[in-house]
Amino acid sequence: MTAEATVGAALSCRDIEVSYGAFKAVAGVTYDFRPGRLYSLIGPNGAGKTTLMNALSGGVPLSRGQVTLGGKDITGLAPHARTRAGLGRSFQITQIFPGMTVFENLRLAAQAHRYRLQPFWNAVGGFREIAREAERVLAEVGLEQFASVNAGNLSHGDQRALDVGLTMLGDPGVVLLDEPLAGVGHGDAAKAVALIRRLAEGRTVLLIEHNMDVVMDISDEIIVMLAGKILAAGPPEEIRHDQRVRNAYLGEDE
Amino acid sequence: MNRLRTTILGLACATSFGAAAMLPAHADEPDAFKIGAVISFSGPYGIIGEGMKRGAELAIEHRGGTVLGKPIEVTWEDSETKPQPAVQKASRLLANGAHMIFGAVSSASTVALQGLTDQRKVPLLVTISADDRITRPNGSRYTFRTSNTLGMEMRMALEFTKARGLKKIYGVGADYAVTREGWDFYRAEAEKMGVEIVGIDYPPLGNRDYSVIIDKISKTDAEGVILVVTGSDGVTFLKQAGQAGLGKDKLLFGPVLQDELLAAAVGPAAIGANSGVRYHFSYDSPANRKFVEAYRAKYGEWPNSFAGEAYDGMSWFLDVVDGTKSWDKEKWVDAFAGSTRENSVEGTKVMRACDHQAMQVGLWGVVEKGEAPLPELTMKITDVFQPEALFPPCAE
Amino acid sequence: MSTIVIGLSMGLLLFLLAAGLTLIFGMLRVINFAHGSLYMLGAYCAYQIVQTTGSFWLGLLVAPFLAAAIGALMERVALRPVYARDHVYQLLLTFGFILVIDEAVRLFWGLEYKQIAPPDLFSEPVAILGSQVPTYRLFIIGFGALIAAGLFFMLERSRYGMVIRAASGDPEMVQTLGISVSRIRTFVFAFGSGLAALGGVVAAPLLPIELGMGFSVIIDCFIVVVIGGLGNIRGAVLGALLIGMTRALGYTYAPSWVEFLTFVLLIATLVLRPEGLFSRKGRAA
Amino acid sequence: MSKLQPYSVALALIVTAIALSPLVLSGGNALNLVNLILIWSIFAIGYDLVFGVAGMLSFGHAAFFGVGAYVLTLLTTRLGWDFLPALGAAGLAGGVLALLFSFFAMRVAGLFFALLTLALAQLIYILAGSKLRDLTGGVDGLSGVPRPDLFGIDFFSDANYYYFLLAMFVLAIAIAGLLRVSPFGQALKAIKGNELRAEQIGFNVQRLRKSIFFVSGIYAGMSGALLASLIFYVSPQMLHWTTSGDVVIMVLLGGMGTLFGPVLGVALFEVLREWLSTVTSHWYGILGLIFIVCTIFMPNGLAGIVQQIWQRFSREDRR
Repeated sequence: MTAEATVGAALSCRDIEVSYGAFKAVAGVTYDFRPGRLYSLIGPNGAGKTTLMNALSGGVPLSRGQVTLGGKDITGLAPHARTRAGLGRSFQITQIFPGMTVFENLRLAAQAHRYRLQPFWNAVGGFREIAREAERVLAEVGLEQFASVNAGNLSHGDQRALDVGLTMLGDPGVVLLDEPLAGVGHGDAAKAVALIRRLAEGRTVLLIEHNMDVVMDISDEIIVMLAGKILAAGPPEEIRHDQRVRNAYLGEDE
Repeated sequence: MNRLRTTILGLACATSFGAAAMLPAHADEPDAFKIGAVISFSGPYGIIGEGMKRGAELAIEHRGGTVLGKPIEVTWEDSETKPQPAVQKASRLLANGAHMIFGAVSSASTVALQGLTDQRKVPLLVTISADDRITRPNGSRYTFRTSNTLGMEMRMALEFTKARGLKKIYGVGADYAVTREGWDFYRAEAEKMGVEIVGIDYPPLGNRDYSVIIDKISKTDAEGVILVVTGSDGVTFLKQAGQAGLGKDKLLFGPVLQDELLAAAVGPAAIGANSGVRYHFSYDSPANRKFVEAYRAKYGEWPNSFAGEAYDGMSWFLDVVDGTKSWDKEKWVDAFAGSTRENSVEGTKVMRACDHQAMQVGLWGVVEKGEAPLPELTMKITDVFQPEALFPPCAE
Repeated sequence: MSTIVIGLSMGLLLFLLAAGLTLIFGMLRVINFAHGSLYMLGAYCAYQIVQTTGSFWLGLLVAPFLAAAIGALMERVALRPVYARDHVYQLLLTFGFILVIDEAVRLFWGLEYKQIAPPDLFSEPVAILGSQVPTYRLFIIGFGALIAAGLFFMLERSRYGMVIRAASGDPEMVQTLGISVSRIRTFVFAFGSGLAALGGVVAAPLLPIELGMGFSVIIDCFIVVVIGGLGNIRGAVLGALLIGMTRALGYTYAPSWVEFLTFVLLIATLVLRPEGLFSRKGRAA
Repeated sequence: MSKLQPYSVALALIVTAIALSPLVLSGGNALNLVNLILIWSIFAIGYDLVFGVAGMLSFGHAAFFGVGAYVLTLLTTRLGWDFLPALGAAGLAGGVLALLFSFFAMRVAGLFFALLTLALAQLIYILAGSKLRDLTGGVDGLSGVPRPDLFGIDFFSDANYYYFLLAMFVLAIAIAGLLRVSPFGQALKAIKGNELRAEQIGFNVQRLRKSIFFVSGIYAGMSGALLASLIFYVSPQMLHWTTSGDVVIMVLLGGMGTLFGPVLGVALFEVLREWLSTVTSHWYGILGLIFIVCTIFMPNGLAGIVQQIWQRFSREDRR
């Protein structure tokens, strides 16, 4: 891979490092995520998957390296600025606004995305455009019937859906999903996967997932991380037969 | 809307308008002489409030509880030793028809009250706050003070320095506008008399540790240490000075450093401290003897300076009001402005017309061990300075 | 030289005042504004004991236990129902305590100033390097160091101290280990209140015992606790000494700037190292 | 709460009854008390924007309150400004000082934020009491604070001044009410609910907090100026941390996070302080007991109680 970001990469990182004192959680990762493709990030616990995602989303400061989004250097940007630049993110633990209704949750995301200076001269109901956007995503994630229900009272699955909805609402070009299927029972797994597919249409997606069947099924490319570095990357078929990956998972020495 | 909610709405409106019926009748000739007293019963000066109340009540009792033929009604309000509540409560008393305001204690509260009483044109009787600004030449028309001023007490300290022939003085003053001005005056006058000022320190108000300053002073050859500090700061200094033995070879004195109350707070270390005294029960005058006897009979203890000054000021003012035979406050003010009190508890007091400050003698004493029935630590009056030496002519 | 001795005595007295708060604030995350009132209560109790028994030492021993009992009562009755809620509710409760304790003291002892003389053993000053140092100050230095060492070993080295620190770090975990966290909390609050009273007794011979004395102490205690680091006895000692020395030097050279200086120190610490200048690892609340 | 909660109609009515009571209860007593309640309510409403809506426990609002009072006093008595421009400047001074505080204080959170704001305010208290003596009159403060002189009305009479304060109070409640339901207010509520997610969906959390702190500083500065002009006096006591403590107590007693709650809290606090001190000289301790009882048994303050009563009354039509 060339040193500069490949032209047209949706999101790319150059030699990024995240270290806590001497321990390097992410020890030099360079990778380009090309637009419209769905990447899965897999690897044993402690491989640095979530730290990498946090580094990309701005949640964690980089010790070294550079992150560019659509050719724009976002290494120094705070998370809220990265979201406005088109990088959506949802978390391993569902993060929603419990004290407000589902509709109000989505309207908040629309409001955050649309206005640089939050309007204070009129009641929020008076701003039709953010209400329309919220209604659009409400349908997309299939929560119409819960519109005026308090988000805190939703089932776990619906809360996950709302979480994804909040991420989608900013219409991000690149979406980072941290274990979207965590805690989702087998029954709803199919529904959740369908939701991810719908979210991924026309967008670049990077998700962390432990469920190998789902990973093999929906991923365009799989990236395997071990001890803070990329061990291997490629289409699902290639990764399935890659000896290094089997060793990493089954624990023989390299 | 359903039936229940309308009843609640109706209820809320009814309470706010139903009360309209209670309009009190407004009398023209007042049926009582109302005194609004705003003094501190809580906070640091809480102890002063009690003394003032007893003195004032005794003054009212001694005139049969009436003035201008009408009964006297006193409302006691707690100023919490803070200007804000003092003014809030005074404006309430004025709204309820107070004919005069008696108070406050701390100079800050009194200055605040002046703003209100001047605006409302109601007399303010001050019998304890000592800040000179309260009675400035042609200052506040409605304020009268019958007690000492800080300026007068600084002059007493000067007279004491001269009387004892002290040549080297170290000064300690609270970092506070009034005390700094007092010190500047003392320093200028003392240096004119050939006194050498060895050093000066301004610790913050409410300071809790004077050991560094005490140590500094003990290393100088100062003969006297003048302490221009307020109540509890003076106590803290004297206690800590006692433990360092500062008082053994240096004379500790101050304009308003000690009285029976503060000496009790210092303990044995207070003995030998010299101070100006605002009022003392041992002062030999017929009016004072009568007052002290009545006070001890009623309360079973010696009157402190707050009680004495309150008694003196209140009786003087009420006598003046009675003399005018009128309910017109302006007449009271004019009558009081030029009046002389022959039989005050401290001999003769003359109310100066130009600044409404009562010229009076200045008492000075030293703390010593008292035999029963005197308190354990009591002030012995050693000097009585004449008003002429203590009050500069009004033109100043 | 004498400035150092005075700085030491100021520092260790400050430590004695703040030790209780370091415990309560550090371990229970409660900003205890009533700490000053407990300090005052200790002084008044000691006065009463000295008045009736004539012995300063008895006052020094008994007053802290009285305050500890009152602290335990306050914690059990008022603080316990409020722990689950936002910490501002605990803070407001302590405001209520201030008013109640002040009123109780006013009712019981009235408005006059009270006073305790230092024990006869320490009534005469002693000459050290050319200055008359009150022996009571030396007692404060010794006694303060003793208490600091005792607290340090109790908290940092003893088994019970470990349990207390664990309970402050992760109450749920300690509860699951079968240790009653609520009893620990009552003990810590009572112990903190006792220390506040102890500070009151030790400071009493230096100051007039009056109703407002508690108020002037609260801010100083917060400064020591913040600079020293939450619940960190070693930090509290070093913090108190730092402030004691700053004040001693301040009073020597620029007395009117002393208070200003102390606050600048507090603000700098809060902004640069909220977890305290002397705490080992980052333990911001 | 985008749509108006039914019970807040009751709250609004109680507040209106309090605010309009001097019109019906004649005699200075009610007037004097209500003037105080109106002023402290403006301070409490402004404070609740930070405390209740944005969830930040600030312990330094006394600084903005006191500085506002000093700015009005100095501008009018020494520079001869008219009252209204000086009042505006007082509010602005409070806001700018609040912004300055927020740059320092928002580097930390929770208890440390409270302590840092406390320390910053105490710094200003000490300066006002000593170093800035010739500006602030030191510990004795400044008297002779004027009142407005508009259209020839003599505002020195408390009755007329009541109308001026009522107007300011209505303005304060209207603006606060609007802010709370506006997108700006919703964003703040989101930050209080889940700061991590709010930052992540694109809200600039720090800037939003600083701006509400600025608004709250304006409220504090103006209410400080109004109090100084009500009592013709300003002193460092208004900058003291106990004033910050008072406003926290008032908002908590009334019901934090609600528009009308703080006003009830102010009314309860002032009536208690005024009435209790005439009834018994031990009012101090009783006030303390009441705080303790209210804090334990009334977590949502008076507003919470009104809500419970309302729900019990209108049980049958609850959705």
